[in-house]
Amino acid sequence: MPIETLIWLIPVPPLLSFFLIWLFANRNKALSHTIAIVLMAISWIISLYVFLTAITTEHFGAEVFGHSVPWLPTGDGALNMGVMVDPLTAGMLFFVPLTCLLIFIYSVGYHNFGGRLDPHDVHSTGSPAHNGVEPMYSRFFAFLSLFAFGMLLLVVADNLLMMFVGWEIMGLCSYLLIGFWHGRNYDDPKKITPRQAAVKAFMTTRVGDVFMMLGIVYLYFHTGTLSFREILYNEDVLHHLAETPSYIVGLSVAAMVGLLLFAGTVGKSAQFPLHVWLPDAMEGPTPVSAMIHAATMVSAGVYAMVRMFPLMSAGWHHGEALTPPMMAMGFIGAFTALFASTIAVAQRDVKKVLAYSTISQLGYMIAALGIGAYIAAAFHLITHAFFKALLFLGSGSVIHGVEHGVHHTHEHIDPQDMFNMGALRKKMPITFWTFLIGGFALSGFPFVTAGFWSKDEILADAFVANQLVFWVLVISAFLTAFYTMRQIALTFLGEPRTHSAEHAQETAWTMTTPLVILSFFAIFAGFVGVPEHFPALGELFHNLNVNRFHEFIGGTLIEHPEAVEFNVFPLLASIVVGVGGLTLGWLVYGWKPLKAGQPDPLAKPLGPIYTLLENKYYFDELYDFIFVRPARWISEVLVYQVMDKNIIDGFLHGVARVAVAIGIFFKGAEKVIINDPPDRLADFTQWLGRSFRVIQTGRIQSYLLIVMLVAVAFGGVYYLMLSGLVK
Amino acid sequence: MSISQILFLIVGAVTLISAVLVVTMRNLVHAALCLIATLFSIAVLFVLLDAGFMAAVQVVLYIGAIAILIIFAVMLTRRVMADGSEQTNSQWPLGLAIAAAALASVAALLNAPVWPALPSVDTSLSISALGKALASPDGYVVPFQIASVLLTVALVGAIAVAGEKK
Amino acid sequence: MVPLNWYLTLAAALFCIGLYGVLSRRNAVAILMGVELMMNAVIINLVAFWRYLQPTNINGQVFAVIVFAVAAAEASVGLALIISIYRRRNSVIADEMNLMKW
Amino acid sequence: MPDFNDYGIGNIIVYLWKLLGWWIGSLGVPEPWVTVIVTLVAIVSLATMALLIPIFTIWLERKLAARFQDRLGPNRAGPYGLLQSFADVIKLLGKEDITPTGADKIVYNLAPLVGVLSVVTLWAVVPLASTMVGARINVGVLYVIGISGLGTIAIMMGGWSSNNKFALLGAFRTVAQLVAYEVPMIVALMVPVLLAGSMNVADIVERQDSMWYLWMAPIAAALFFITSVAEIGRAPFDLLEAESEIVAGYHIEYTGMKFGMWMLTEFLHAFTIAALTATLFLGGWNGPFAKEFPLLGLVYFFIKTFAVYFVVVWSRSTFPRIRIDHLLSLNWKFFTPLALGALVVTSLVMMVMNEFAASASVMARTVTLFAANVALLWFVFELIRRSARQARAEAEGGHDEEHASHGGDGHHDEHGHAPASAH
Repeated sequence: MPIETLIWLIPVPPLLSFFLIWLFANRNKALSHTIAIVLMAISWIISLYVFLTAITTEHFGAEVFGHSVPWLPTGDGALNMGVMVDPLTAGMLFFVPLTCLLIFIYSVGYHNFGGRLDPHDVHSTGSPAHNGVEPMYSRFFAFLSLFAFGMLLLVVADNLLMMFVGWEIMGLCSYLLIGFWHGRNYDDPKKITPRQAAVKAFMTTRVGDVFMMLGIVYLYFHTGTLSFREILYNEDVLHHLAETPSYIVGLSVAAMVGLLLFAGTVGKSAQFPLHVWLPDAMEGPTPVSAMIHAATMVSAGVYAMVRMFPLMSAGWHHGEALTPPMMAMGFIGAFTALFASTIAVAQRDVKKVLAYSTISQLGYMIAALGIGAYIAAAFHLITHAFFKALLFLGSGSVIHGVEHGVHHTHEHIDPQDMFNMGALRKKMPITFWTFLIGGFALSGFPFVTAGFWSKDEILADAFVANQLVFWVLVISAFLTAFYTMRQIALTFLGEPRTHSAEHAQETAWTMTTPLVILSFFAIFAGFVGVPEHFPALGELFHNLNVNRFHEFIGGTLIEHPEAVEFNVFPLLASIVVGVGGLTLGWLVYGWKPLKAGQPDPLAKPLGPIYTLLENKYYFDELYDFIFVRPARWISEVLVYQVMDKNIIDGFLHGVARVAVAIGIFFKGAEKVIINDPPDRLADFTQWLGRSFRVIQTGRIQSYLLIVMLVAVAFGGVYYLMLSGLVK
Repeated sequence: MSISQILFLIVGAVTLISAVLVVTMRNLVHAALCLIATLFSIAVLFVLLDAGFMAAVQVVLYIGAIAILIIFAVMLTRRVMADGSEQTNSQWPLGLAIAAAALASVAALLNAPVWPALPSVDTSLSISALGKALASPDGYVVPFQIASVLLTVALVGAIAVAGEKK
Repeated sequence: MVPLNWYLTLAAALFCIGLYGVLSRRNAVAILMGVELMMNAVIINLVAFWRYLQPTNINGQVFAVIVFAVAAAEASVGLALIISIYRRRNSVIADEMNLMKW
Repeated sequence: MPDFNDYGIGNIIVYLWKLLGWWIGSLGVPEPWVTVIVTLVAIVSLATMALLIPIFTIWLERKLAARFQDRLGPNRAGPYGLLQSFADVIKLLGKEDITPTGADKIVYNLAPLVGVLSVVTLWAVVPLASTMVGARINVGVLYVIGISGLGTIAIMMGGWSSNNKFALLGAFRTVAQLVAYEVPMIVALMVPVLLAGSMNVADIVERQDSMWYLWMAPIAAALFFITSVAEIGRAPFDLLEAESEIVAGYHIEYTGMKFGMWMLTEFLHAFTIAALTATLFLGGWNGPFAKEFPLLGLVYFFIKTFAVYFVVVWSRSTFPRIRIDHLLSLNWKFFTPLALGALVVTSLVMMVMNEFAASASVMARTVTLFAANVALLWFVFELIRRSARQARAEAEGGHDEEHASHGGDGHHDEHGHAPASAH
């Protein structure tokens, strides 16, 4: 089969699986997950084959695999539907289906497949299972499959429109999956429920999507095409876009489009100020969190930016002043990285820490793109996908283990609160070690973890490009290492702080196997991107022909980016903050393990700042204050009471009174002028109907007779006209 | 007068006579049997027109299926309408007049000496041509499929309408 | 050689006979027989036109085949309706099926 | 005058025909009329041959049936009772020719004629030898199906016009059975048409010169044979004249030679379907040297036909009569899907072979098609076995005590085949 056909086939199996499960397998749990996993595996195998073909193709990048067919006719041309695999896509194809597949397998264990169905659960649809298998098991796999389809479609798309379609499918799926337990309610009314979280995620990302849509339309308006090849790899088009001024003074079209598209990414990848949805999205089941935060949705935002990088940087060359979209990306990204990592320091929920860490790491990637570090951003995207998927799945495993303890002891505690855990390393060794690997990768533990290499590369690039960004990123890297160690220490080390933690249990093999596989990649995925000029190791890996990542991904761009000069300072900074953050974290939390009921040791020294961080800088409240309440106030007071009741209603009442007066006047006239003639007409019609109703006999043959009579008469007249006898 | 003309006249006469019997016979079973005769002689006409396939289909479909259905229906509903009762409705003279007028006008139109001669071509391949036309995407595969769907729908509909209500 | 208008005249005659049957028979099954005659007249026309005007172009026969399908569908549904009416009203006389009137 | 040496001994019949044409022409008859007369002579002689066959087959069948039942059979009239049929004919001629009161006279008398006609005309397309074909109609197979439909009408006419409730019941049963069994028969017939690429029966025979279609399409052959037996209303499908239920079915009122015509129809039809099976699936006149000496082809053809006829008689005297609901569900739930499956499988295999192995030998094609047929059959039987097991499980779950006393499942089938008169 030609490779183009195979690329078309990549997104198909998950879609097929969605429909198969939806239509046929809804009642059979084993069949559902078999369909989903087998079809996902097919997709993965095809992707792997495409990836291997791509990396063994000479000069891949200048030549890409692609194929497209016309889709929507638009006047002169047509919008095409097509697929394309270039080095960047190939990189995505390496990790997206793999992580998806692992998450699918993980979900089998997560939803307690094989457990009995609690009869109580059958009637309370939409809540998490009390104990035993999830009642909406099949639905979950159907949604996950659709989600994977959206992502794969987005990855292989060769134009913005198709990418946007995949983007929106994922938006829908995130809504469906975050609100998967739509029936769940909490005792604490302030705690956000899955329903609300789903709506919040959907609405927040919608803000960004609208801007993105505007950007796409604007781009189409100026170029007449949405194909990546025709826009992004065409110097003339890029040059034209960079030179043409847009409606806003000082911005070129390229900058305008770039900013609009970036707004979409801000929503999807949860960048400041649209980050608020992501932590709440943790209300969904943990595999969904892993799906959203590692493999698919947030990666999609960054992927879109990486993909559109040539447009973002149109008119920019190394060492020159940054373009407005890049500037926006650099600062928003760096700020988000720092901002989110500070919040993560003070969170108690094991998943929320990871959520903020995700926001922070995405900020890293965005910042890297902003300063032009294209390859570093792509590299971090891939390594982050692996270790963040690992961490999420690990946290899911932890929660699952603790939940087991909760069921065992009948305690009423939150199984996600890290302060209720402790000493799980003994109970859940596989989870512990894999989580440790993931955590170290996230913190950038020097040399042996994937996270170190990608983070180091971003820092090295930032050091050259922009000192301010560099320092912000260094600080956030430090904080990252700190809160990661805090999390590990609180969760796995020390003594159990509750009975539930004491009775936690290692999870099923379906859950631990993906963890082990992912931790392999969390370590080794980094070696493909070791800089060539790195002392000792660079040489070593070069000789092993492993670190071809730069060369490969660099092939995506027309102008191959140069690797930055090796500089000891950022390397040292990266090692110091990584190891330093971990050490500090261990000193604070690991050295003297917390006892049950003891508050966070940071709370005292930081004082009000800790409260501020714990409440996420009051961003939800702020948005509530700035947007939600004014909107309510405007609609209640201004629009309803002032506008509606007084002005509009008053006006309408006035009109109505005038109309009534006129009406009374006309009523008299109407009787004579308007009423009587139609009455006569109606009488006439009635008479006519009564006279003619005799021909409606209800007998089919008499109708047919009339039809034939008329037909013969018409035929006769026509014949006479034709023969000229009648003019 | 050539053999084919004589054959045509014989077959045509049988066709028309039996057709007239179809619409005039009091006994409906006899009318139905006359209908079979008409249909059969029309099949012979198709043979004369070198359309062997149409002739075979005429026999299989009309005689083998539709005529038997009609005989069945006649036998099932025979009780209520004895042969002795009136077989024509009150408007039959008008119907006859219209049919005659239509025939007269069409015959008058047809009586012009402009008709093309019978082209002498080999029509033996017409079945495979027909098959290809019915099954190829450039041909009539869509109408053909729609016709099949129509038949299926008619089948289901007939069963639904005539089936006994439980 | 048989001229084309012989066939056409025959078909017209058959059609008109069928038409007379449809217009004047009381029994619904007899009406249906008249309809069959009319259908057959149409098919004769199609085949005759195919043979005389476009013998190399199979479209005439294709059309005739589709008319066959329609005829089969018509006959089955028509007879089913007659049987159904017979069951409900114990009548097959077309004149008595006159509920749909003023 | 045609030269005998151009034709040779193998083609003697063709020679005689040519000679006849020459002779009539020499009398001064114009050319087109010569064709007409010669054709008429051929038609009459073919029909006569067909009509004479039952005289022998009736004797044969009685003899065979007797042997199956451990009797001697006719043995008085002539050597081995060979003249028995003639005696029967004479008896029938001597009987009173009754037309019952209240019968529809025209239809009543026309019906046996139409019946005989519907069978005799089938012989028009059966190729007796390579040079002896009544009519090379390019829609021969459809012709066969259409003419069989006429037989249904003849039975309807006879049954209805007799003004006898048993006759009418027989006629109704006939229509239900014949119309139903026509469906799988037509579909099964499409398989040899597909293999030969022609609907012309003579062509189908010629394409079988290297391999019989029996081996290429065993399912279709079996289905065609079985449904044909049902079409002629022979045991085990003889519901239309089941003596124990409706006395004799549609021909209950017929006497004398009109009854003889119904008998003739039945026996000739049986022989005709044997001939058609032999033609379509057993290679017809094909055999060693049949091409060079067409007369030899005639011999082969009749050998094969009689072989099939033997199977017809065999099954008649072996199988018990099937119940009407079983008969119909067997048709609609087993034969029709199986025939469709065979058609689909055959066309798929043909497509694939033509696409990927266009140069495959006839042997290879045969082996592939045979294997595909066997696979289909296995699949269908597996399905049936499963549903049967399920049904049995349900039945046993329903009243296991009662069933256990019967001691096994074998009884169950026998009860299923009990005569319908029990109800």
